[in-house]
Amino acid sequence: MTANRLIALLLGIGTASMVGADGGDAAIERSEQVVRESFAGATPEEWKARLAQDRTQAMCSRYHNAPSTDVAASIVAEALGSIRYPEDGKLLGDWKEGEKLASIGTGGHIGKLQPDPPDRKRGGNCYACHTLAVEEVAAGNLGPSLTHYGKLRGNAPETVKYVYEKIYNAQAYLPCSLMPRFGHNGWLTPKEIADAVAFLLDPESPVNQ
Amino acid sequence: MQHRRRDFLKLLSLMAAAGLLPAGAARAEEWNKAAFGSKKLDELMKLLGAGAPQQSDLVALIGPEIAENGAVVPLEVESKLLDTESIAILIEKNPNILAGIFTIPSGTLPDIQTRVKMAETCNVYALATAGGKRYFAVKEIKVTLGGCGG
Amino acid sequence: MKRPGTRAARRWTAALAAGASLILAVAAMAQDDRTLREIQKYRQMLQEGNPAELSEARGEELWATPRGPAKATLEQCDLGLGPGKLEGAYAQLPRYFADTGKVQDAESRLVTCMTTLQGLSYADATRGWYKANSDLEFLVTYVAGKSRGAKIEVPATRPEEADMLAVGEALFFRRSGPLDFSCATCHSQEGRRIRLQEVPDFLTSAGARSSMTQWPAYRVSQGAVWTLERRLIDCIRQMRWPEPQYLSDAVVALEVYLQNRASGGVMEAPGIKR
Amino acid sequence: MGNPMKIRTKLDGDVVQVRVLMSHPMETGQRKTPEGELIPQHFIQLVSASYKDRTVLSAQWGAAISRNPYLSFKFQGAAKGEKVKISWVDSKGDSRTDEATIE
Repeated sequence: MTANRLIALLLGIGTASMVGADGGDAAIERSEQVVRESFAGATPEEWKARLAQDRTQAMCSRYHNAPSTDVAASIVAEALGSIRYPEDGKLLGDWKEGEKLASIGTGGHIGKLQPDPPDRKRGGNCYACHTLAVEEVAAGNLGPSLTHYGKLRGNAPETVKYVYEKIYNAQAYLPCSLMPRFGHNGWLTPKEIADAVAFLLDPESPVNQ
Repeated sequence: MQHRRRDFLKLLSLMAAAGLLPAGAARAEEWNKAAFGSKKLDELMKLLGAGAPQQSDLVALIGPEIAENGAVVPLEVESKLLDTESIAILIEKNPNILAGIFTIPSGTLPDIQTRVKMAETCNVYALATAGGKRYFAVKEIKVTLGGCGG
Repeated sequence: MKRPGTRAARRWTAALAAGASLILAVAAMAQDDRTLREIQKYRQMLQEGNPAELSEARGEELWATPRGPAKATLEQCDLGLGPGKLEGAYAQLPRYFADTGKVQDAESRLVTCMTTLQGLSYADATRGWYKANSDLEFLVTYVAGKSRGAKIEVPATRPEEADMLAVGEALFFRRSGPLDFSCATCHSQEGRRIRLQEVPDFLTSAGARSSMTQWPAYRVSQGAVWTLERRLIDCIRQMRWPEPQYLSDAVVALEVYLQNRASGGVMEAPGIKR
Repeated sequence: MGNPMKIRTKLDGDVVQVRVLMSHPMETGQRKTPEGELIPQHFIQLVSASYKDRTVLSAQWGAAISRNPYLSFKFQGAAKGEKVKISWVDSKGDSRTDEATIE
């Protein structure tokens, strides 16, 4: 890694076309050109914004989710700095609301073929990737099982904080984690994240039965 | 499930005891509008049944325990009862309970396969008529939520 | 030997806790296995009669029906192995076509034939491509069926194809949008599922083959055959991106990447999927 | 009317298994278009199968039979080279008959 590149990384101004020392630059530049052409019909600003990559996305793409130590450290630092907390400071919300969010997989679809109504509830869709309550058999396994999460770990303040931060921006703990940065990207609100935390940690939650 | 099964049995016996139904309701020539429009199991049985129904191992309802999509749930019904005259498929929690009635003439084996839509997880009944009597098999089929789109 | 009982008790508690979580884990696995077994049974029962065969039959009819201003059939369409040579052609797509100067997949190429041979407009040729019972659904299903038993062979050795392969790989890993998704998010680990739906690992040839040999496929949730373009464009929609244009290079490049990895797999399409 | 069925037969001794795929939307009347309009009910109500002059199966269906219906049944006394004929009538009065030679 050259000094310039390192500086660019640390300053957080690296873009996809600036990084990469192993001949991948050309392919990425070419693929970005293809994206511009193939998605030319995506004219609304919000649609264009969804195609634009932030620095973390560009890095994780460029390095196939296996960043070097330096890049990883810069991603973690940026992620930790991004976390915001609920205004009332309550990180442990209502597990019943969290349970609903865990099941909802719709909301936020755009495009011309099958968009969601703009006001459609956006869920966390946790069950798509994680086993949570034992009785829900239709649970995915892209992420680890979270069954009995609170029962096994308790709900001490530091645990609550960790779980909140992990959901808010998973890359604060695992750079290029496959998990969406729910809070950072504004997909879920801090309050919704607190509800999801409760679904995982509340002793009453079906996750801990 | 046991509980439901008993209710169903009780219901069928009640209907039969009351002599509410003509035999051979499944004539192919005319579509049984009332039966297909029926939204309640008891009402449907009034429209369909004759003879004391009983759960029987001689009726096999073969299907998956879990269907990936409720729009297409494959089912096979095979009756080992002599002279099976008809086979009906009932889906307890569908808006209309009766899915289909198959009339089996002599020379045709009482072994049919089809695919049905299920609105939600529930019991599915295969009801066979043989010698004027009704026998059934029941199976709970779970309809699961789908992939990334929820 | 002070308070030996306590230490022993502690050890026991730990052992019991470990045992309990082991039992829980084993129970969860058993439940998992049973669920997957039943899903497998569900799919096997569907294999018996795949409604895609209906689309295939209609595609066969369309293929040989004179249509468009030129009142021509598609029987002289060149899908890469020469005019009218259908057997095994689908399994070798996408590929570079000199007459258009483009790397094309089956549906892109069919649209070329419909516009050049039959004189149809692009709009007429692609009408309703995203809906059930479109001409392209039927034609693609028919053409894919003509590769049953053929091995997928997309080496992407021509420079134009190699370029698309590199683009396809970059796109496969390209993360963006409000959920940070790329194709690799769901398709780069073995044995994974979204809910109960297996998501093949496209980084292994076995995973790529398991999927690519099945498309186009009848989707029971849609009551229609979906082509590979339709499938990929919907994946992108599910990623919460806007849709790429139909037949665009982004879609074809992803197909080149996937077909290249699936090469050697034996085509079974049209398949049947959730 | 309607599109052709796909009929497959498999003879084992004198028992033939007939597998049929029918092309039909089987609309329940409860589905909506993406624009929010209700799609009218439209489904196959009556099905019959005959072999020579003999009815070998008849069925009444509701809208709960899946789209593009699949049906499999078996009957005795079939011979290779003979034909089996399948017909359906739907809720709009449309109908369709196809036949297949037993193989």
